[in-house]
Amino acid sequence: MTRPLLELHDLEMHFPTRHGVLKALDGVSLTIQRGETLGLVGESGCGKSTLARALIRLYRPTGGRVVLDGTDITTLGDKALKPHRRRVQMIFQDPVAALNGRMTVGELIAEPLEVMGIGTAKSRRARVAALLDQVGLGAEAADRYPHAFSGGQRQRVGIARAIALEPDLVVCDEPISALDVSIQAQIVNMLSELKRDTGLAYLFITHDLSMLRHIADRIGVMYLGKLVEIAPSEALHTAPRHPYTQLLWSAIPVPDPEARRDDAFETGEVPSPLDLPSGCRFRTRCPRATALCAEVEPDLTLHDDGHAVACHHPLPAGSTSHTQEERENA
Amino acid sequence: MTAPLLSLRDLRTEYRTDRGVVQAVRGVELTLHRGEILGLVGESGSGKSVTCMSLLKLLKRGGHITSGTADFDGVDLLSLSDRALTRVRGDRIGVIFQDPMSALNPTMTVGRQIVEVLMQHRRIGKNAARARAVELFKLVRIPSPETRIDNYPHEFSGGMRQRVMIAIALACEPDILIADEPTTALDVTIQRQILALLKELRDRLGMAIILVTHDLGVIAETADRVMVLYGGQVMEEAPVADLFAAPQHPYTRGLLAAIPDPRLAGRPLSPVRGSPPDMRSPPPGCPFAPRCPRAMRICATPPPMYDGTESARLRPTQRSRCWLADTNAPAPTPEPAE
Amino acid sequence: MTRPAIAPDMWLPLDPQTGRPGDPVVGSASLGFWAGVRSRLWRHRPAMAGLGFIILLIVAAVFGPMLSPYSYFQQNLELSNLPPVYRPYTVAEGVQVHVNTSNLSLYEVGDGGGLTGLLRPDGRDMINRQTTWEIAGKTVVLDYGQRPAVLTIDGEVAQAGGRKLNRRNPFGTDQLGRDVLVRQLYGARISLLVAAAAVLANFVIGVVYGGVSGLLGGRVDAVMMRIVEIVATIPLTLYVILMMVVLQSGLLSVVLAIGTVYWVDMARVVRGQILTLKSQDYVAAARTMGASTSRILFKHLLPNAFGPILVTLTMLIPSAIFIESFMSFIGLGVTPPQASWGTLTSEAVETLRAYPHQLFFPAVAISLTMLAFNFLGDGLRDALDPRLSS
Amino acid sequence: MWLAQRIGMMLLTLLAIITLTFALMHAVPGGPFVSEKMLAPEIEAALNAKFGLDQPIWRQYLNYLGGVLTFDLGPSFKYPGVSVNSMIADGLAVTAQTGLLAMICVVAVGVPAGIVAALNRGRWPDTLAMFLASLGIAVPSYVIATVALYIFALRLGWTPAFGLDDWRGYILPVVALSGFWMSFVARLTRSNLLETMSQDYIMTARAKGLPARTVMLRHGLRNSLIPVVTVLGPVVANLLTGSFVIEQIFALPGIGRHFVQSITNRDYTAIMGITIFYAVFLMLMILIVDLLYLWLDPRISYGDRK
Amino acid sequence: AGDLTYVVNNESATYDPGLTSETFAAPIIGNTFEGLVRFTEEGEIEGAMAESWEVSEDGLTYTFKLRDAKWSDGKPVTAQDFVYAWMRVLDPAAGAKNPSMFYLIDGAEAHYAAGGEGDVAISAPDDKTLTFTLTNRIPYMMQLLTYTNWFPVREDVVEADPEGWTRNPETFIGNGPFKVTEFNFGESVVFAKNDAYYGAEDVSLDTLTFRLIPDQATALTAMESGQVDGIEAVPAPEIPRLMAESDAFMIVPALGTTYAFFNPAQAPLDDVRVRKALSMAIDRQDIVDFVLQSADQPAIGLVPYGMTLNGEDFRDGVDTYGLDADAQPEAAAALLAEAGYPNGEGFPETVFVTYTSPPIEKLLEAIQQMWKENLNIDVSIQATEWQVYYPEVQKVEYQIAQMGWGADYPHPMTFLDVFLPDSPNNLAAWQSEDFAAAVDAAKATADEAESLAAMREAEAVLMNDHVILPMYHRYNYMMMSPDVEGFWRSSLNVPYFRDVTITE
Ligand SMILES: Nc1ncnc2c1ncn2[C@@H]1O[C@H](COP(=O)(O)OP(=O)(O)OP(=O)(O)O)[C@@H](O)[C@H]1O
Ligand SMILES: Nc1ncnc2c1ncn2[C@@H]1O[C@H](COP(=O)(O)OP(=O)(O)OP(=O)(O)O)[C@@H](O)[C@H]1O
Ligand SMILES: [Mg+2]
Ligand SMILES: [Mg+2]
Repeated sequence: MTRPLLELHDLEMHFPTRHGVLKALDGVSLTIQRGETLGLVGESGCGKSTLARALIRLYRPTGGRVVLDGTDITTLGDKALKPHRRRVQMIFQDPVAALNGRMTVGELIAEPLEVMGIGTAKSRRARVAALLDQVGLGAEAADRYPHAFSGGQRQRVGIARAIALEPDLVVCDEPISALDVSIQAQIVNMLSELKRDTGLAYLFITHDLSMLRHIADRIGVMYLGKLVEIAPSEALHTAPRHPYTQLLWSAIPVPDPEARRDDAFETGEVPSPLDLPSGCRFRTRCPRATALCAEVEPDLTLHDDGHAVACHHPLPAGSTSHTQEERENA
Repeated sequence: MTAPLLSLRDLRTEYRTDRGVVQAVRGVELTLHRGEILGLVGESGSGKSVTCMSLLKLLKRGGHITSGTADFDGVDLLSLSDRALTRVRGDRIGVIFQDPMSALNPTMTVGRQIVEVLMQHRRIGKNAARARAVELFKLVRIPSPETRIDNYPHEFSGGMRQRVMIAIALACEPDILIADEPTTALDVTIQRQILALLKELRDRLGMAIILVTHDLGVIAETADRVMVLYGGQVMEEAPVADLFAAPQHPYTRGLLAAIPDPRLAGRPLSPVRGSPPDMRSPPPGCPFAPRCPRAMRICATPPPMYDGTESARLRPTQRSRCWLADTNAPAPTPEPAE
Repeated sequence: MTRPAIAPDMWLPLDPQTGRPGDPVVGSASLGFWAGVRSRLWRHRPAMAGLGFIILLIVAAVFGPMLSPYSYFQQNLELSNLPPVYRPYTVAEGVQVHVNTSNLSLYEVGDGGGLTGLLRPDGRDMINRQTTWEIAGKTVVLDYGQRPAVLTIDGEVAQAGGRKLNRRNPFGTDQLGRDVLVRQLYGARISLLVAAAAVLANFVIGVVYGGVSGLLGGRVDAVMMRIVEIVATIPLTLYVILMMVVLQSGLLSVVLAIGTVYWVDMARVVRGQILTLKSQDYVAAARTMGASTSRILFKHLLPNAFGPILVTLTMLIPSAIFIESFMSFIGLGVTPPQASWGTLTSEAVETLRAYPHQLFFPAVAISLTMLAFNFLGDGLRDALDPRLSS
Repeated sequence: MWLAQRIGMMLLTLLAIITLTFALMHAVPGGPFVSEKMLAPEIEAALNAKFGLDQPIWRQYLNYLGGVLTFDLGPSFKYPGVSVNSMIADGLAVTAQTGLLAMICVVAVGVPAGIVAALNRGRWPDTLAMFLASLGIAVPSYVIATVALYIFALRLGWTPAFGLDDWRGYILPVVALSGFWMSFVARLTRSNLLETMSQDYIMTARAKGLPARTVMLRHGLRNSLIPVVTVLGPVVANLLTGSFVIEQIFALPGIGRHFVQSITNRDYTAIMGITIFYAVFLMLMILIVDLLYLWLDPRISYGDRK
Repeated sequence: AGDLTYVVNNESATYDPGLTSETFAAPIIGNTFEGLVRFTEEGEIEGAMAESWEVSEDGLTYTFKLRDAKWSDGKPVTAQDFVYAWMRVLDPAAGAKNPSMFYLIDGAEAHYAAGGEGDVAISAPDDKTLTFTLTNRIPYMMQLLTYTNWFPVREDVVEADPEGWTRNPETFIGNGPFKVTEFNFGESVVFAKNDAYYGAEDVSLDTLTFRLIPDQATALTAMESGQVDGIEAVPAPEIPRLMAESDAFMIVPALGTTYAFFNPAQAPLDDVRVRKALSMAIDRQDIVDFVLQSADQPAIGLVPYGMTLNGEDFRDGVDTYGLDADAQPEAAAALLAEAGYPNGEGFPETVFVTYTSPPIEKLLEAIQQMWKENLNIDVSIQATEWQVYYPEVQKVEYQIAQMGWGADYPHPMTFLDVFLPDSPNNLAAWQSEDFAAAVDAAKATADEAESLAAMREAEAVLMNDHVILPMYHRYNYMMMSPDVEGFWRSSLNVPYFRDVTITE
C-alpha cells in the first residue's frame, strides 16, 4: 500500500470556555489516500468544521498529529507550512465571511495563484475566467464584489478559489448546501472530473447524504468529537452498523411528496460537548445501550465487512436500513 | 377561499451597482394563506433571497424596490415607512437569513440576540425573556441551552448558529415565517426535527411559512405549494404533489432531473446545461430560453403566466410561465435521455 | 384573458446552438479593486472638489510666489499691518486716505485702490490726543481723545466711504509690511510638505507598525505596543531640542522629527482595528493559501481598516502643520523670514485684536485644506468600500 | 495571568521611559540654573553641589530611581521649597477639573454627533456635523481659545478672562480643550458606524423589528467603537495631564503648564516626575483600552497565535 | 481701604530675598520686605529700616542706625537680622544666586570661596546699629542697598525651614507694608496690610492680590473687561492703540538696553569697520516706529536714558559714535567697501543667533532686511531655545548674538560692569585695558562729575570699538486702573503698593 496522503492520529481540539473545556475533537484518527473522497457526516456541532480547520492547521491542535504525505505538520510554523499549504485547500462553510469584501471575485480567485507565484498576471486572468466558467458563474463575474452575489454564487467563488491551485486535497466544508440541485450537480460533476483527471482527494463534509453516496469513496460518521463509524460509501449506505449512523440514515428527506412521513421524529436529547456522557457518547440516545456502554468507551474496531465501528453492540453486518429500502422502491 | 394572508404583486427589485443595474427580481407575484407552507425553489441567483428581503424592505445598499405591492393583513408592506415596519418585522413576520454565520452579531452573546427581540415586541422582563430564550434553544435542539446561551456566535458551529437564527425568527411566534434556506447547515436528524417544529407551529398557530430551499427532499416533505423562480421571475407554481408528479416548465424538469439518484451512484449527475443569465441584461424573452432544450422562436417574446383555467395542459391548480403551456404549442415530445 | 394570436411558425423549435442570446462574457476587461476605487472616487463629487482644491493649492504654492511682484521676505516697514479691505476717507477730489485705528496712522490710497504709502504726520498733540496732517492743502486731524477715533478734515467730521479692496496687497500686509498673500503661498509649500511627510510617516511607519503588531499578536504585540508607549511618553520638547542640537535646523529636521515620533496614534488605531479583523474567516482563508503575513496585512486587513486609517490621517495633517510651527518656535524648523502656515497662524494670534485679518487668512487656508482633505478622505473611504457603492 | 505579565511589562516600560527621559534630559543643553544672567563659575558650582548635580550622572540616576521607588519624586530644582509630588498633586487638582469636563464633552458630544451624522448620512445634520468637525480639527486649540476669549470675555463679557472661579470660567477652557478630540471622535464614530452598518448582522437586527436607533446604538455602535476607544485612552491621559496652551491662555495652574515650564527651566526633577506621572497614567489608560477591546469584541484575545 | 488685583506674568522661582536674582520676585519681596534704604518715586534714596547713616571719609565704612520697626509677627527688626541675612548669602550652601553683589564688602569674596569660612567686615555693635566696610569706594552703594538681596531675613524662621519658609504664609515673615496671607503656587499670592509695619497708618489697601497670568493677551482682556485693576505688561501689538486710547496705560522707564554682541574674534566681524558698517546700516527709528510700534527709544549707546548723576543724565551730550537713529546707508556701504566688501560682495556667511522670542525674531528679520537693502549682505537668523542659546553664546563661538541688559541698580555702572574682562556676562569676551581703567577711575573717585566723565569715557571705548550693536532702550508698558492712586513702579521693575489708595 502506498503512503496515505493524509493521516490524522488521535487528533484533539479542546477549546477553553467559560463553562469548562469544550472537547470539539476528542481523538480522531483517519487516513485519506491519494485520489480518494472521504465523506464526513455527523450531527451539527459534532466537530466536523473543527476537524477541517485543525487539519489544515488553522488551529493548532491541542493533541494528536497531522501527517501530510509523511511530513508531520502538527506544529510547523507559518513559513515551514507554506509549501504544504499549496497541497491542501479548503472550501469554507460560510461563503460570506470567507471572502474578503474588498476584493473582486477575480482577485479573490487569482489570489492563491498569485501567492504561490504561478503564472503571469495575464495568464492568471485567463485561468480565473476558466475557473469561473467551470463553477458556472461566467467570466463577467470577475470584476464584481462578493456582496453582489447570491448565497450560492458566493459559494461557487469559494470553490473556484480552492481548486485554483490544483491541490492534492481539498477540504470541503459543506460546499454545496447553498446551491440549487442543478448547480450542485454541475459542481459535483466538476469535482469528480477533477478527481479523475488530477488524482485530487477530497474530505467532503456535508449533510447531504444522498450526494455523498454519489461521490464519496468512504464515509466517516462523527458524533460529538469522535469518529463512530467509517466504511466504504456503498457499504455504509446499504448497511450502517453504528446505531447513530442508522439514525442518521433514517432521517434523510426524500424528494417525493407521496412518500411524505409526517410521523414525529424523536431521537432524544443531544448531550452537551461540555458535559459528555460517560462511556459511549451515544448511549443516552441509543436504543441498544447497555450497562457496559455507560462504563467503557468503545474503540473504533475494524470489522470484516470493511466497517470500522466504535460500538459495543453494532448492528449486524448486512442489515439494511429501513429508509434505504423505501427509497430504492420509490 | 379565504383572503390570503399575504399577497405580493408585481415585485420588481433592482440593485444599482458600479457595473450596471442588476434586475434581481422582475415581477414576482406570490400569495400566502394562513397555515400554508410555500416552497420557493430555483436556480441560485434567481432572486429568491431578494424577494424575501424585499417583503420587509431589508435590502442592502444599492437595492431599490421599483414596483410592487405586498398586501399583508390589509396594509401594503412595501409602502410602509421603516418605522412602521419595525412593528411588523420580527413580531408578525420573522426572517431566517440565508447566511447564519455572518447574520449574527459577533459581539453579542447569542442569548442576548434572542432576548432582544422578545423584549422589543413582548412586554416582558429580562428574566422572563431569558427563560423563553432557553426554551427556544431547547426547541431548536441546542444542547445544554442554559450555558450555551451565554456564548458568542464564534463559539458555535455553523449549524448551531443557524438554529440560533431560527430561534430568533420564531421567538415572537410570527404570523409569517420567511425561512431562507433555514436548514442548509443542519444534519438530517436535526433538520427533520426543525422541520417538524415548523410544521407543529404551523398547525398550532396557523403560521404561514415561505420556505426557500434547494433541497427538493425538504420541499417534498414539507411544502404545501411550490414556486419555481428563474431569472427573477416565477416560472412555475403548483401544489407540491403536482409539481413533482407533473412538472410543466422545462426548467423545473431540469431541476428534478438533477437530483442524485441513488441507483446511479458514482455516475455523473445531470445538471441543466448552460449558465444562468446575466441579470444586468436579462434575455428579452423567456429567461430560460437560452438554456432550454425545447426553445422555440416564440421564446424570444416574454411568455405569459398560464394557469389551469387557460391551458388544458396544466392541472387546475398549476401555473406555468412557458409558451409550451399554450394550447397551440407543439405537444411535448419525450426528452431524449442524456 | 385573451391572448394575441401567435403565428404558427413561431412554434418552431430553435437550434440550441444559434439560439443563444450572445455570449454573456462580453469582453469586460477585468476591473481590479483599485480601478474600481478610482472610478468610484471619480464620481464622488465632494472628493473630486477636495482633490481639485488640493491640486490647485499645490500649483498655486509652487508657481504663485513666482508670479507675485513681491517676495515672501521683502519688507516695507511703512506699509505694515495693512488690511485687505478698508474704508477710505475722501480728503479732496481724488485724494483718499485710509486710517488705521490700531496704530493711528494714515495711509495714502493709490490709483487702483491700493494702499501705497504712509502719510507722516505734521503734528502730534499728546495731551489732547490728536495727530495732524496737511494733505492736499487741507488740515486733517485724527482725534483719538474720543473713542472711536474721529477724523476731521478742515474741522469737519469726515465719514468713511464704502469698502474698498487693497489692490496692492490683496490679503493685506503683516507686521513688517510683507505681502500676506505671497507669504501664505510660500507657507503652503512648507506646510504641505510637512503634511505630506506626516502622511508618509503614518502610512509607512504607523500603519505598518500597528498592522504587524496587531496581526502577529501575542508577545510581539506586547513588546511593540510597549515601545509605542515609550515613544508616546518621552517628552517631545526635549526630543525636539536634542534634534535641534544634533541636526541642522530646517525642514528636513522637522520631517525627520515628525517621522520618528508622529505615528504612534496611527499605530494604535490600526492595531486595534486589526485585532478585530484578524479573526475573520477571510484571513483564515488567506492563510490556508499560504499567503504571507505581509500579504494578509496589506491585501486583506488594511483595506478593511481604511475607514479609521483615513479619518486618523486627516486629523494628523493639521496637527503636523501645527507641530511644525511648534518646532519652529523652539528653533528646529524653518528659519525667519521663511514662513509656514503654522508660524503664520501663531504669529497672527498675537496680533488678533488689532489685525484680525492676519489670523483670518492662514486659519481659513488651513481649514479649507482640511475640508478638502476630509472630503477626499471620505470619498476615498467610500470608494474603498465596494459595499457602500450604489 | 495575562494581566500579571502585562503589569510586569508596564513596570519595565516605565523603567525604560525613566532611563530614556533621564538621558535625554541630561543630553540637551542647559540646566536648571541658567537664568537671565550668567552665574559666576563658583556660584554655579555651589548650586550644583547643593542639588547633587556635581555627582556623576549614573549616581544621580540611581539616586533618582531610589526616590521613585519610595514614591518621592524629589524637590523642584527651580522652585525651592516646592516638592514635585505637591506640584503634581496641586496641578492635577486644577487640570483634572477641566480635563474631566473636556473628557465628558468629547464622549458626550463627539460620539453622539458621529451617530447623528451617520444616521443622517448625506443630509444636512451630517454635513453640518462633519463641517464643524473638520473645523474643529483644522483650527488649533490656541486659536480657538484666543478668539473665544476675545469674543466672549472681552466683547460680550459673558465669561471671565481667566481662572476657574465661577462656572462660567470653565466654558472656554473646556471647549478649547475638547474641540479637537470631540471633532476627531465624531468623525471616527461616524466613519466606523457607517462601515459597521453595512454588515450582514445589521440586517438581522433590522429584521428583528428593532427601531433604527436601537439597531445603530446596540448593534452598530459597539462594533464601531474600537478605534474610538483606542483614541480615547490616550486622550484621557492627555486631558487629565493638561494642555500647556490652554492653561497658559486661561491662567490655570495645571500640570500641563508646569510640565512645559519645567522643560523650559530644565527643572530636572519636575520633568522626570511629571513624565513618570504621565507615563503611568497613559499606560494604565492603554491597559484599560486593551481590556475594553476584550469586552467590545469577544473574538479578540492576546495570547500568542499558534 | 480697598482690594486690588494686579497681574504678574511670571512665576518667581523663590521669594527668598537673599537668594533670588530674578526680577520676577521683586514685586512680592518689594512689598513685603524693606531694606535699609529705599527709593522714592522720584528715584531719591530715603531711609527705610535705617533711620540715619554715615559713610566714612574714605567712603569705605558705612554705619546705619535702625529705626524701631517690627516684623510682621511683631518681633523687632534688629541689626543682627541684617548680619544674618547677609552672611547667609555668602554661605555657598545656601545657594544664593547673586553673592557676588556682596564681594565689595571686605572679606566677602574670600568667605564665599572658602565655603563660608573667614571674617567678613559686617557687624552689629548693638541691636540698632549696623556697620560694614567695603574694599573699594562704591559710588552707587546706597542704590545697591535697595536691592532685595540686602534685605534682612529672620534667622529663626529661615533656619527652621531653609527651603520651605518662603512658600508658607505662616513663616513668610517680612518687615514691609504687606504680609502674605496665601501662596497659591502657579496662580496667585494674596497679601494683607501688615499692621506691624512702622508706616501702617499710611497703608490704605486691605488686600492685594498678585494674580499670575502668563499670557499677556489674557491679562489685557482681564484688564479691559474690568476683572483686574492692573497688569504688569501689555502685548506689544496693542501698545499703539492703548497708548492712544487708554487712561490706564502707563509707560515706565525700564533702564534696559537691547543690543547684540558682535564677536570681535570671528570673521568678518573681526574688522571694526564691518561692525560699524553693520551698526550704521540699521534704521533704529524705523524699528521703534514700525516694528516695535512703541515708545521705546532708539539706542546708539549702551547706557540707557534715565541714569542721572550729578544732576545730569548720563546720555546728555554724549557722542553718537558715528551712529544715528536713522540709517546711514551710504556711509555704511562705503565703510563696508573699505573693509573689502564693496556692495556686500564676498561678505562671508554670517549667522545672527538669537533666542526664541517672537518679537525679537521680528526685530531681527527687520534688521536682516535692512542689511540686505543697505549693504547687500545676507545674514541668516538662527533662533534657538534660551536654554540652548545661552550656554552656546557663553562659549563665544557665534558671530552675532542677540542680548540685552537691564539695570540691577540705577547707576551706569550696572551696564559698564558687564564688559569688564572678568564678568561672566561679558559674552563677547571683549577685553580692553582702557575700558577697565576708565571703570576703575569712575569707581575710585568720590567726585560725581569726575566719575560720570570716566564712565562716559568707558562707554566711548566700548562703543567706538562697536562691540555691540545697540538697538533700543526699552520701556515697560503696563496698565493700572485710573481709580488707583499713589501707585508707582520703579525703573527696577518693583511695583509699590504702599501708598496706593483707591478712589471711587
Ligand atoms: N447587493 C447586491 N448587489 C448587486 N446584485 C445583487 C446584490 N444582491 C443580490 N444581487 C443579485 O441579485 C440576484 C438575485 O440574488 P438572490 O440573492 O435573490 O438569489 P437567490 O435566489 O437567493 O440565490 P441563492 O440560492 O444562491 O441564495 C443575483 O443575480 C445576484 O447576483
Ligand atoms: N472557537 C471556539 N470556541 C469555543 N467553542 C467552539 C469554537 N469553535 C467551535 N466550537 C465548538 O465546537 C463544537 C464543534 O464545532 P464545529 O464547528 O466543528 O461543528 P460542525 O461539526 O462543523 O457543526 P456544523 O455542521 O453545525 O457546522 C461545537 O460545539 C462548537 O460550539
Ligand atoms: Mg461546521
Ligand atoms: Mg439566496
